[in-house]
Amino acid sequence: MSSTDTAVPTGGSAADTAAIDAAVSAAAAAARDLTDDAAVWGVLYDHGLAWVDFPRGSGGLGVSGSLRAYAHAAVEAAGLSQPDPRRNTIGFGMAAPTIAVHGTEDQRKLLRDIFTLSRIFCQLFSEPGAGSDLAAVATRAVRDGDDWRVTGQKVWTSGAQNADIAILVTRTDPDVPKHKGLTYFLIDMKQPGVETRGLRQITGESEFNEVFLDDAVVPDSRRLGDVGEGWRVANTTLNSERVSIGSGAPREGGMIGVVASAWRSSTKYRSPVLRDELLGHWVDAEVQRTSGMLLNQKLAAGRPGPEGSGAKVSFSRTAQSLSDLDLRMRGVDGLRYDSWEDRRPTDYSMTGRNPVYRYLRAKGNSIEGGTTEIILNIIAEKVLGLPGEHRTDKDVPFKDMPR
Amino acid sequence: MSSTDTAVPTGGSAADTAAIDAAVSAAAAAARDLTDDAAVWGVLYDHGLAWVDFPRGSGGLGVSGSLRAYAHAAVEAAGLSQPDPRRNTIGFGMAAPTIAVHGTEDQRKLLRDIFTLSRIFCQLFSEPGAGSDLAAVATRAVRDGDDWRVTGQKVWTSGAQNADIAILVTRTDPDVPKHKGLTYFLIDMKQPGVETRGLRQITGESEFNEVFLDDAVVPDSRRLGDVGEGWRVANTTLNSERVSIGSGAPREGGMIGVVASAWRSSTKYRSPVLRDELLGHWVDAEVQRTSGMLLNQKLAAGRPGPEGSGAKVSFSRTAQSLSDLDLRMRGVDGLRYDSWEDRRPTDYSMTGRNPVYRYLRAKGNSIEGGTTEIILNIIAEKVLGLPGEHRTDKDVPFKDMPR
Amino acid sequence: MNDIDLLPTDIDEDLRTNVRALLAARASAQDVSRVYDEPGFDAPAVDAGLFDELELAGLVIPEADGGDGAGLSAAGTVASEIGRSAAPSLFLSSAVVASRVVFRAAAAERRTGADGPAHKLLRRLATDGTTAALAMDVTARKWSGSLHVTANTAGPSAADDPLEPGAAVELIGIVHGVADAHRADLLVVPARTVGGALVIAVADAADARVTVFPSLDETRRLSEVKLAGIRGQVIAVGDGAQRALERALIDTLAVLACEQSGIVDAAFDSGLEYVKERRQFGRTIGSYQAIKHRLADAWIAANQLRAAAVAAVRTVDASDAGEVSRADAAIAVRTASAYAKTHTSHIVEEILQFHGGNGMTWEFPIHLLLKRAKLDEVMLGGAEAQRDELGRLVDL
Amino acid sequence: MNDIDLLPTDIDEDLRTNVRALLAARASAQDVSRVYDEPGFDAPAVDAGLFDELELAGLVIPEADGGDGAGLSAAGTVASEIGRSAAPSLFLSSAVVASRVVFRAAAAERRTGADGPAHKLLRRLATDGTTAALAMDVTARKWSGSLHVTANTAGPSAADDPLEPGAAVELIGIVHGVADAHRADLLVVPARTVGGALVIAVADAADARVTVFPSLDETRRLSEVKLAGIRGQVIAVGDGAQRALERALIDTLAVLACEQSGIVDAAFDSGLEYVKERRQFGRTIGSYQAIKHRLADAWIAANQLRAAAVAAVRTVDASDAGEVSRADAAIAVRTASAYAKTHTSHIVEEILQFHGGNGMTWEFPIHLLLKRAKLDEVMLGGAEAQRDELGRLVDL
Repeated sequence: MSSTDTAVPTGGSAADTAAIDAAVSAAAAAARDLTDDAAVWGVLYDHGLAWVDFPRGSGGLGVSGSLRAYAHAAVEAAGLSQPDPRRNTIGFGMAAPTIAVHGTEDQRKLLRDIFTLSRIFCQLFSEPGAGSDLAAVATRAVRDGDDWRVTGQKVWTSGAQNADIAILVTRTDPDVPKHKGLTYFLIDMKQPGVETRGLRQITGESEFNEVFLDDAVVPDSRRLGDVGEGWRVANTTLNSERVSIGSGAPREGGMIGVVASAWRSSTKYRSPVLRDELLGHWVDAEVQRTSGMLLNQKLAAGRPGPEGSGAKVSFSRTAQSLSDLDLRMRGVDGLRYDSWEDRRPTDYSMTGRNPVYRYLRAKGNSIEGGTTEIILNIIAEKVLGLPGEHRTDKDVPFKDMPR
Repeated sequence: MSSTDTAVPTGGSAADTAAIDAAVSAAAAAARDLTDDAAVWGVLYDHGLAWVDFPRGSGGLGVSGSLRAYAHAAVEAAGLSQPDPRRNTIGFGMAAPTIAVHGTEDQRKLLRDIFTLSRIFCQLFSEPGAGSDLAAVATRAVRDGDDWRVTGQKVWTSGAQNADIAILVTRTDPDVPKHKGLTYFLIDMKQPGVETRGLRQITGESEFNEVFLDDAVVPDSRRLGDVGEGWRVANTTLNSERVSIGSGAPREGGMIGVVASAWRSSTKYRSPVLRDELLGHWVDAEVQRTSGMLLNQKLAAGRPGPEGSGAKVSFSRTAQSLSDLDLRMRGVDGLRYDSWEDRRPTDYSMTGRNPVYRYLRAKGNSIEGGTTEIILNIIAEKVLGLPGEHRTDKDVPFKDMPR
Repeated sequence: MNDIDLLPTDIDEDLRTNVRALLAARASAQDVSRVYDEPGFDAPAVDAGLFDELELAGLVIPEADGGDGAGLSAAGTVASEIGRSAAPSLFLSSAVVASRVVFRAAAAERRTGADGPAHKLLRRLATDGTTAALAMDVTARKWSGSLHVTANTAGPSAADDPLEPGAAVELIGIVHGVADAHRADLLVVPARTVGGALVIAVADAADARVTVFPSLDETRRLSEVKLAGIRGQVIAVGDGAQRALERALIDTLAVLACEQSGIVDAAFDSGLEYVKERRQFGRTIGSYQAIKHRLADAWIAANQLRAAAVAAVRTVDASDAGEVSRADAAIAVRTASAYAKTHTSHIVEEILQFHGGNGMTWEFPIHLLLKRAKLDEVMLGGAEAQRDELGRLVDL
Repeated sequence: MNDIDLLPTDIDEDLRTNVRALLAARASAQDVSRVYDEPGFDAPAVDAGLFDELELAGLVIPEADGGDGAGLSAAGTVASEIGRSAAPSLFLSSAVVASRVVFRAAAAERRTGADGPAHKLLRRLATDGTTAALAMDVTARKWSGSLHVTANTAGPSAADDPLEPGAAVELIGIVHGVADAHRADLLVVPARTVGGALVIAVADAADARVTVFPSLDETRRLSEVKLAGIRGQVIAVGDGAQRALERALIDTLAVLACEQSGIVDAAFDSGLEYVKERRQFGRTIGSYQAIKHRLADAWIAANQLRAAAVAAVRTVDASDAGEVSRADAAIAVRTASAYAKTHTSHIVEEILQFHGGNGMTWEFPIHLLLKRAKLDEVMLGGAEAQRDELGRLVDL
């Protein structure tokens, strides 16, 4: 997506940073009298400072993605408000990069709404029968004049109850092999055919949703990419990696910090063996942090490596091991819970609540966002060049596949 | 192989034990004046007391294999000498059961030689290109009148330098798929076409051999089973399980005993963490022993289960973990070796010599006699009923397979 | 040790069949889930079946005291079935833990020839439907003697020590994390006198303030138990009390290992079934070799745990019958327990992972097994604690 | 900590290229195997190349003392290449371990403004081809002060304490398991005086009785070193000696982690190549998912170890430059070392297993890496020892 024409593997040319500096000056001038944050964000978008690597006119300046951190700092230095991406995670992280690549001119107007937080997005990808194997989605979309009618069930949708629009993968042709019959849409969540139900988790609460689509309507103008091109579009979504800003987590960030603090504050259940176990996890967490630092430095130097693909595997293992130790090392206090009541949390933290919650919630870390098994497969095949798994599902019409 | 016609799953009928008792009495009478052990063993064989479950005339009485222990004890009680199977391990454990099932009348005469230790056997199965995948053997046997001419290379042959006869798997037809072109022979090791070389291991010594066959001769009368039936015959060999006698190993038998004794005798490098590690292995070893006890009891009760198939996996893991700890826990003394000289040991023990030897030798435990990976596959497929691995090598002519 | 018979007896098999049928009918995943959703609900049909219909209250209590005299082996069979369904039952807390404490206390009485209060209590537990819970921190590795309950001689007596079995005492203190106290009739209370002597007393649970708090496994609810000077009766004193409790905790760990084995078997069976049906990328996930190997590993551990758990209960019974030493029994139990505490949660976690996102949902029963597995892991000390105790027994 | 630059510099890359080319030519598996077969053979071409041709003796020695002043980071680069081929070299023992002890001792001198014996020795090590070995048990976690060498003031002096740097002493004692003593020119000897003070002295190795014994890794041979009252010169005393040795051992662990990272990378590369070629059951064994997942895990660990090892040497250099604290450096080193000692042998063992029977043969080079990996694991204390030291640093 970068429009820089230099082959030098660096973070961006001097011309690029100059372009950013100029845009920031112009935006600061334009926003001088604005008091409403959203209005300021609109100005930033209009000056190409939303995602600087996006094309001009789509919230960007067409410079290298590695300059996002530079731009973010420049806008901040100019005293301008910036939106918190965590308030529209799917919008920023998944919808925007996909729309920027595959969207029509009309669809690209949504980018401004995403950036200014005026339209919140959620994701309708996974289904009960399509977990790791996303291409197995069975939710049907059928053409109906200028519209499509969508029927099916989606799962693991966070924020569905508060979302305005969803990115949606559907099956439009069951007579061709499964990767070929998919189509990608941007569907309005606030309509009668869309029902959202909490999906209760082993923690007792409903952090995610099931979404039932029953003859829900999406206009053909909200189709992203061609009919039958849904798999390719979805891969743009899944491959969108948010550019990390800053130099990574601090030492003892995350679960290790919680457990180390607990250990320091109580001597009740200490033993040399548990201490050694804790220190083993401390080492793992610190080595992961160091690896992330190296990766960031490589990225900043324009030399990204494949090493990042292992980070999630290590993260989930360490989070699971630590939360397990945390529960075990506290005696009865490690067993206390707050409530098993089915609730819809407005926000949550993997390191929050209590040891039981953290232990149970961490079990999902090796599943959500790509199971450990899938990631190890990807590393083995894409990075190490080992043969792919034997597959029989690539050439059979979807409707004829055993499910 | 049992000729008992009862369906009751017990250790054998009263008629069977009576048959054994009668045979022992007769053998004791016949052996009364014999002073030579081998002559006594011949008498035992002739009275069906070699392997009581073999057919009459082949060293057995056609009773249940679970009565081997009973027969062994009865012969011992009668004061008669019995051969040590460890002096002809391949003969007793692999050749004899295979010859008993597949041998011609003439070939079955070898059973007496095996039992009386007058012919020592070795095994020529594995090849450099056929490890876990035995059916991939490439050693060619070509018909030459009443003989066959054998050319190829075999590996991992223990005792080849002292053996008289080898059980041998060869390829006689490369134009058919690999499992179908194999033929099984009993080949004379003492001939010019057979050259035995020590195969040096990471311990420095040559515990095993490579055997080079260069136009070696084997008469067609020493073919075991039909031409092309070698895979089926070899499976009889591989499935031969020696009936275990007695109630299993004592507590702290094997590697755990060596390491626990070392721990008790020196306080130099103890720490709570290493102690916990050692105790973890102690628990594993004891649980394996208990499982073996249960398996023996089931076997004795005529109710064998599949649980034994996991024993070797656990054994090798524990042996490897313990020998590793043993090396680490002794400081410099754990690093001392005796000699890296290439030697041909006359006998050896996995628990012998020193920690370095045991550490290195134990690495082979998860490879020899079926790798851990192969055993886990077998458990998953044969015991748990999970699908087999995708294979492309079953229907292609051997000569056309990539190797 | 070599002579312990590990094969199931016909009586074991019958018992297993009966308990399994009962729990299949009354402790389905839906039944068990209700316990989490309704803090006041304890699935009473389960214990009505186990105690009233199958009459298992006296399973481990000698016939002379009105029980079945079936020994710990039979209790292990029941516990493994309870583990399979993570059933909410007082069986472990009352018919094993509390009953074995009283049994061991009664055995001390027997040695002195007395048919004292422990024997009488044992008969009540075996015959009249009375249930009991041990007022001890469920995660405590041992009764250290530094517990939180003080026993005073009741009434205005001057001398606190020595107390005799049968003596009336006043019990004062708080114990955190007592299992199943909220629905037991009696509390068996380890305590020390002001003078420092150790006693085991029994008290009416109704006299105590028992406050349930939400915890990891609601099928075995935990409480704070507050004893505000309530009346109790001493059933064991001094070294006898100490030894009775020590041995009863060994007994408990043995039965707990059987429960853990049942949890593993149920998780494994459901996991195996799931991977044979669930398809991804056109294949059942059970056809993927990485999954196959991990299931094979789980199968190996499940088999070994089953053998070790049976060996533990059988060896305790053999020790009670004078056939092997107490040390042999303790070694078998600590071994099985350390193994169970190392592998049970791990295997359930593996099976949960194979369920993918489904494993994280309330709907799939695997989470009920996970919670029970983790509670069992920390009960009476974790794997490390068991190995430490084992080390003392085998001179390592 | 966040500001340590972990990217390779051009100088690093050049150094790596040169060392790799040299070792490819002179430390093939056959070359290295000869060391096992010929107890008197130490593959001298390797060190001729590293010391005489590439002039690496003074790599970590300051320019002011005649060295390159390249810092520990450069030594890590060399060590990782040496690890890749399990090359028999004095580099670690002399150019890192001994040199860093003397460097740290010299730094203590510098603080007092003296250009004393440590500085002079440092210059010899950097410039005149002299090599040295540290007379310490290679498996010792730290210099506890309870070592086996006693230093007496030489000659008929009455007072043993205090000794000054430069003083002549008599060294008496035996040290078991000294690395590379048999081919070093000098011995750097930590010792205590009869009065109990700690000193570091240097002595001619030729004066000592050095007896090589066969051991796990013949590419870094171990000896008993017997000092029968030989003459030595003190280079550091008291707290300065203690601190110099402590810091030098931290330095060594950092470089050792780089060596371990090199071992892992070489094992991984050869394993990956093997599984792509070796076929069983009609497929390459690298197509089996269980193998794929285990290789992916090894790859993750190899990457992390590489990052941690570089962070360790770079953080020590940053600490020497006053940019971060000594505690930060020690934390980075203990972390990398604990990680290296946990994973290196394990990964090599995995790769050996993937080689099947071939991995057990003398012919395949994987055994050379296994032996070096295991030696490195126990050098200066195992993983547990590193974690214990780390715990003190991070208040756990």
